[in-house]
Amino acid sequence: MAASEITQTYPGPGLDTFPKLLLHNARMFPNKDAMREKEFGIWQSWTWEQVADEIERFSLGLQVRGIQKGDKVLIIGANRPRMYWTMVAAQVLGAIPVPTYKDSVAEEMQYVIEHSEARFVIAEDQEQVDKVLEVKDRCPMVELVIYDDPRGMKNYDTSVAVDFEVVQQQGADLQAKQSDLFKQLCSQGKGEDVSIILYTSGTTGKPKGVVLTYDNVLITAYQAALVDGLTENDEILCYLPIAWVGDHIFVAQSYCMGFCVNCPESEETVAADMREIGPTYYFAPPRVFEGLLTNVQIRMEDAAPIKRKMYSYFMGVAKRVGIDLLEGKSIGLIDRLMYAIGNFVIYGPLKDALGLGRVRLAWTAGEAIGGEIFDFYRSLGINIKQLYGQTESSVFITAQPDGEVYPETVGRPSPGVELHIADDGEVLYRSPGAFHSYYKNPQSTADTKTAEGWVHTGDAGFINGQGHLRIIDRAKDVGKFNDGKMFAPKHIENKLKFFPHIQEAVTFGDGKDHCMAFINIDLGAVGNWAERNNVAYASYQELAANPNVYEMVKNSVEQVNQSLLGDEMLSHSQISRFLILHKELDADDGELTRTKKVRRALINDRYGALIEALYNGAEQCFIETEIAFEDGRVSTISGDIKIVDVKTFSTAAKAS
Amino acid sequence: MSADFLYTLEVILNGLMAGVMYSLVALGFVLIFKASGIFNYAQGVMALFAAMTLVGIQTGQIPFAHLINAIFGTEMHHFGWQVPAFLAIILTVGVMVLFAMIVEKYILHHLVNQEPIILFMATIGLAYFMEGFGDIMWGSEIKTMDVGIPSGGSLWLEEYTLGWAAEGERYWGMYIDKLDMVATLVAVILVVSLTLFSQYTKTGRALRAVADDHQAALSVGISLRAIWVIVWSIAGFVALVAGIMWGAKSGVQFSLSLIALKALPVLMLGGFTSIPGAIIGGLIIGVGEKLFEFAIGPMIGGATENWFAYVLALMFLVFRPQGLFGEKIIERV
Amino acid sequence: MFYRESGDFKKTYRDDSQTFPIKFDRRRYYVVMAIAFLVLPWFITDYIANAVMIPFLVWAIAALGLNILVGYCGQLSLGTGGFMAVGAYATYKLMTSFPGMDMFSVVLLSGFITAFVGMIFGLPSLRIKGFYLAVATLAAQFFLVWLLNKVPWFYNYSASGQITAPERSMFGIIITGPYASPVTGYLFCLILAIGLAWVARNLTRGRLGRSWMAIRDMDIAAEIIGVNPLMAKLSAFAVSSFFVGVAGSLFFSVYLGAAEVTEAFSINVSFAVLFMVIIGGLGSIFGSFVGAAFMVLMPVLLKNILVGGLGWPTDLAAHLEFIIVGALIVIFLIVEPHGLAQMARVLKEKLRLWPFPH
Amino acid sequence: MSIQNTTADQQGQPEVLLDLKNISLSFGGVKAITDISFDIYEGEVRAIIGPNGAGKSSMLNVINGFYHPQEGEIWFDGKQRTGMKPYEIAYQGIARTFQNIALFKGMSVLDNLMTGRFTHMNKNLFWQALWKGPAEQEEIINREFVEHIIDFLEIQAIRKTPVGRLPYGLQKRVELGRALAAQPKLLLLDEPMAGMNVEEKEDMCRFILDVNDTFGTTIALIEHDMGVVMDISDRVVVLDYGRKIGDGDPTAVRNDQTVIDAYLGVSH
Repeated sequence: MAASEITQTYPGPGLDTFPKLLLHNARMFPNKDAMREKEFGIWQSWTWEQVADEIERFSLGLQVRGIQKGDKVLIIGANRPRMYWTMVAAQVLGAIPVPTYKDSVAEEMQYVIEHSEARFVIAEDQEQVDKVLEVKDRCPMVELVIYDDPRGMKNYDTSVAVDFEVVQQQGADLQAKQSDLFKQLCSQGKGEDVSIILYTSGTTGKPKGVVLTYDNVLITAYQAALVDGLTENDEILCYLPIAWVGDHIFVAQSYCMGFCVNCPESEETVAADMREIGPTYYFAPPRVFEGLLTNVQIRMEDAAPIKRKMYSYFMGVAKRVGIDLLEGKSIGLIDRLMYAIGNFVIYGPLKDALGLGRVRLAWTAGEAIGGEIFDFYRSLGINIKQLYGQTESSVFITAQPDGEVYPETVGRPSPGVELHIADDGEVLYRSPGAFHSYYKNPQSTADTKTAEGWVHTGDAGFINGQGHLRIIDRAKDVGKFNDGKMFAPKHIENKLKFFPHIQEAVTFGDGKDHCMAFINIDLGAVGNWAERNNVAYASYQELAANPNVYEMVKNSVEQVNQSLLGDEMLSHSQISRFLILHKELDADDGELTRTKKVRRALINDRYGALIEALYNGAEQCFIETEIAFEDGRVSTISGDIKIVDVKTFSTAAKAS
Repeated sequence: MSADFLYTLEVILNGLMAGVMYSLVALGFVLIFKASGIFNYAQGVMALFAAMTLVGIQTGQIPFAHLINAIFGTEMHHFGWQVPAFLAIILTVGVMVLFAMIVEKYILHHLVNQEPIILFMATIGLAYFMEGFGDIMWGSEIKTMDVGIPSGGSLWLEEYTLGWAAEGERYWGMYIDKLDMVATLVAVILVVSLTLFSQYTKTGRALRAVADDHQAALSVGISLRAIWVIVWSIAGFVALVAGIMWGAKSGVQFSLSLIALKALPVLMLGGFTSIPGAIIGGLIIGVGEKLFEFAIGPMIGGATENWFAYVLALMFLVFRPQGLFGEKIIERV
Repeated sequence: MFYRESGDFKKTYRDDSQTFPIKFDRRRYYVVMAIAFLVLPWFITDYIANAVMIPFLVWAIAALGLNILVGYCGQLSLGTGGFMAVGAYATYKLMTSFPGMDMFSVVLLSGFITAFVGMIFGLPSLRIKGFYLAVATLAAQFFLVWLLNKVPWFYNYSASGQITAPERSMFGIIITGPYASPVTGYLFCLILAIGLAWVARNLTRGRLGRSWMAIRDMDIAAEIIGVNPLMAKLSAFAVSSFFVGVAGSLFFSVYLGAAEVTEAFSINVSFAVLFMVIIGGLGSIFGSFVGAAFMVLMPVLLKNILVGGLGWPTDLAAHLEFIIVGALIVIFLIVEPHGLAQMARVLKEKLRLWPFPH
Repeated sequence: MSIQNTTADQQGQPEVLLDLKNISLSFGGVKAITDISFDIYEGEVRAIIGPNGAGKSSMLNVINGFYHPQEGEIWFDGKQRTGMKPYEIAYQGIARTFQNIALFKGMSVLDNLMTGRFTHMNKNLFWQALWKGPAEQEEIINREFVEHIIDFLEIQAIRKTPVGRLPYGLQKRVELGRALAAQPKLLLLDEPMAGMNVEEKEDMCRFILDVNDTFGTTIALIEHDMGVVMDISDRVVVLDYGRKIGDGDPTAVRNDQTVIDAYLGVSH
């Protein structure tokens, strides 16, 4: 498919780097809030002018500390203003920021430091500094750690770790001497310079450092912002990891358009902070929307009967007319009236309570979202749309335009993006956002990016009749049953995960006769159910083994089977047997990635016995697994796991 | 002996008698406060209600006659019989026990573990309720109490003391009301029997246990609910006695309920939890206010009895915050 | 259901600690103010103004005052009637001694005089606590009423022992006396009530209010944190008495017009105000208003129903009123011991969470 | 903003912040404390230990002026002190927590901490009634200070919760916060870890050490958990039956035979 035309590349002539945009915004919107953070009980705010000043002093401070053009600066911490400022401060000096996940363990961090050859580390607090110092002996290139929060840092060697403010003070001293220096430095970079290196968590193998240029990031971000009509008056809450490309793109859009980025007080308070800020522009992976919906359903189950009836009645109204209303289609007067009443008594308060009350535009991406979940939010009047992207593409490959939103597709190509479907179904693209290279990994770069600039996505998909891209699964995950029919595990898993009591599911079928499944129950939802039904349980394991829970899950699986019947290509993927795992799949045990994607290979390996039992018809199977605690201790849990057969449906039965 | 001295003596004696009457009311407060920590403002109204009920039963009044007449347009007032005083008293005691049970069941039971001020307010509400209820049940007109207690001055005493004065002084003998003497006697009997009851009966010991420590009492299986009913019944009985005495003295009418206000300074002096305190506090207040009115009252316009007791108690408390019989409180942190 | 809080975030401590931090509450407050000042004066009849609105406002001020003492500082007082009497008589003496003084100054001065008297009667609170103190404040009630009744100077030696408010005005508008318009009286009381509620809010949200509440909740800890119990308690007595004195002043001059101390300021007044505070909610400014409204409206309603509606004899209706008031108080305490304000708080929380139950 | 107090000179002779000389205290003939002397250096963590009824709490009550000893001298910050009321002592810079939590139950966490700022606020009734202007200004400045304490103790999420609703461990933390809000020179902690589980104890230990470390606050504490005492205190004084039977650094005290007999022996 050919790319649509790009009319304006940058927000203004020559505004092709973050530092230039920073100065531009400080001039354009000196008194508009650029950044807020909930701290000390209120939303501490910085205008664009203040942000520019903060960055100026810090970047000059870094200069004093001897940072060179091309140096890497590792950034590790939560979504805090100083973490974001550090990125731009480094860029001003021609250094390259390398944000990384704050919950990564010391070894993971060591790998990134070594691989990126970071000379400087900006760490949020004592915990992160300690991690860095732990691996410092093995990473001699690290010269200095700068920390944001001085708490507990009193007795640290100041030649190794210094306070952010100390560096800023040094910068201020330099600023006093050379007042023009910062402006000069800001104007030095060019669009094609390297802007950032983002390490992808990677479902397999070691993380890869994706090198993105200013042009990659800024052109993509700006084009998407134009398409969606973002302005300087939008608000966004940045609560996803700073090392994740999505977060970076939204910050880039903030630089392009001048809107405000809000940082939550802590991970625990995101929901409350979200409600206070009421963002107008929002991103969340399907998992978050799913969790939110589950939460809504659980809480509504505890409501008084009248309220519950009201809720289900008006949700019915919304389901019927909400989406049409959102898309501006004409509907009957009575329905319109009922929806308005519903909006006052249910949808409005509900959206407000979730912090979605002001959302004009919400994106979801990363995985397929359940149609029911998607429709739920859209029927409430929240304009949630899907996009398709990856780190290598600076996010936007395709996106759904207003009025063309379907749960199963990911939309049309974004401005400047060309799409190509390979013979084996893999999706390839060529775009301004397509990454520069994998850092120090020409082999992978060459494998992924062709000489002509086409990038392999690794996803299998096709372009449907409306010109929308539809992703089926990971290209390498899509397998075949023994009879040669297609097996798309993720598709089935997503259907399973729509049920509030199912947290995670892993399905098997490639090279087999039938489809089988592992289930993780949702401890919140099922625990709530147990409480209401006086079912006592001491652990996840015990609850998971409860026969009633099995019965509940079985029902859900059968419903999924029934729905699979509807899809010609997938009707043979019905699940014939399943088991409920004795533990939750956990990133700490390596079973999920940090972004909570299932690591299939590892699971195949670790739970081989269980998979075998699924296929050999056993009633139950013994398993023993190691689990790691946050503090590094390791223990094992073991037990017999019951395996249950499920009814499958045949097309013939459907016909009758 | 000079007449002034004799007058003073008479005032003191009268004060002591009045003090006994105060003590009678204060006793009801103390009983309930000790057992349940409730400051029962309704104690005065309880006395009024008991007295009204007694008179009503005795004279064969039809309860709620006024209300029934208003609704059904009838004209009825009396059954037309008289009940002997003794029987009427027993019936009234029955009514007060029933009252105690109702209060426990419908009020106290629902207010367990509330703050003292809430319980206090509830008893004020109760007082309002009973005041209206008593009026509707028995009518609000002033009634005379006649249960056969002698009244009027004791002629014998007057004659006996006539000769005490020194020659030439104008003195007609000491005036003491027989009713007051009876009241004193009854009060003494009441206190002695209450003491015996609490010392030597099982129920009495349970009462004391509850007063000392609710939790501990509960844990050895004493039923708080039963205890409360008993305590309120006893307080009802004490209210009846006080009602009879005050009623016989000044008629059964609304102002009877205000004797509660008279008993409060007594409580401040004697302490909310001490039975001897209630007695001695009553005597001090009785004597004090009569003496003050006798000696200073005429100079400042009289009617000092309304407030003197309070000011006396207040002064006293400022110097001894724990009251007469309270122990010195050592505050622990 | 009505709350939409997204986007209503606070960037300064000033915004965060404002009286109505939620936009919806703020707007509702403005609407109530607008109705009270701009709409009601045009629509209420003299009867409503005299029988409902003025007593409501006057009692609300008294309840505010008592709430400061009982609800915020934890010092139980039964002397409200006596302090109101002081306010009333101070007003009378000021009005008759200084005919040129405007009503506003008269009322405020009366408040200050009462505050002084209140402080004297607050002195025992240092040594006496709890119900002992409550009973001790009765001393104020009885002594003050007796004093004002016995010393003829207080009522200018009038033969009846009554005090009668002469005609006084402000900015040329007659506020007291037989020719005063009830609506003017209403507005005068309204301004004072709103102003004093604002002052009460200011005092209770700051350092002083916290020292009161600290004394209330845990006096030993309060002292160890630096609160001087004498200052805290006396200031509470003073401020409380100021409010009560203003109420007494308005009660006499604007509402009754004439008063006799043993009638108008008896112990029942003390109890009535205490009821307002308890039913409205201890430690709540809003509660003081609701409690006053409840205690003013209920008898009016009962009388209208029983005497006006059912045609019962007035004495029977009066008895029934006692029963109903008594029963309602007990029921209230059982259902919600923390008063109507707490009910409103719970309702508000529910509405904010709507449609969720928790 | 600086919450820092002056700290002891690390190298030189430690400065004595509080000096108790021959203190005796009795209640109506019952001797609670007999002739006890000890001192507290500026910037140290000083533990007072001893079996139940040894007079530890009485000692703390003497220090913050709740009890007045019949005999002996108290020197604080270089000045002898006589017959002060507890609230006057608060103004001198002594704050404390209680064995049984003594929070203001009807107030929120924030208000409890703000009450801790009482001695640092001084706007009079008039300005407060007016609110706008000086009173509000003062309120905001102190709120800012308190918010730093909230941040320090990691109790942001419960800022506006009434303290009565909080679990025990958090209440203890809030109480510590209230004492810290007073910016004391000397902080007295009466069994700060009583009734806590292991995790809560660890948290509390960390906070105590952080307070001492970050703000340089001198701390005197009573604690039963010997492990905790040995871990966090610089010097220990041991009381038994109202008398001092040991004084010195933790290891010395631990190995002192009198102490072992009197205390460690008794409590296994």
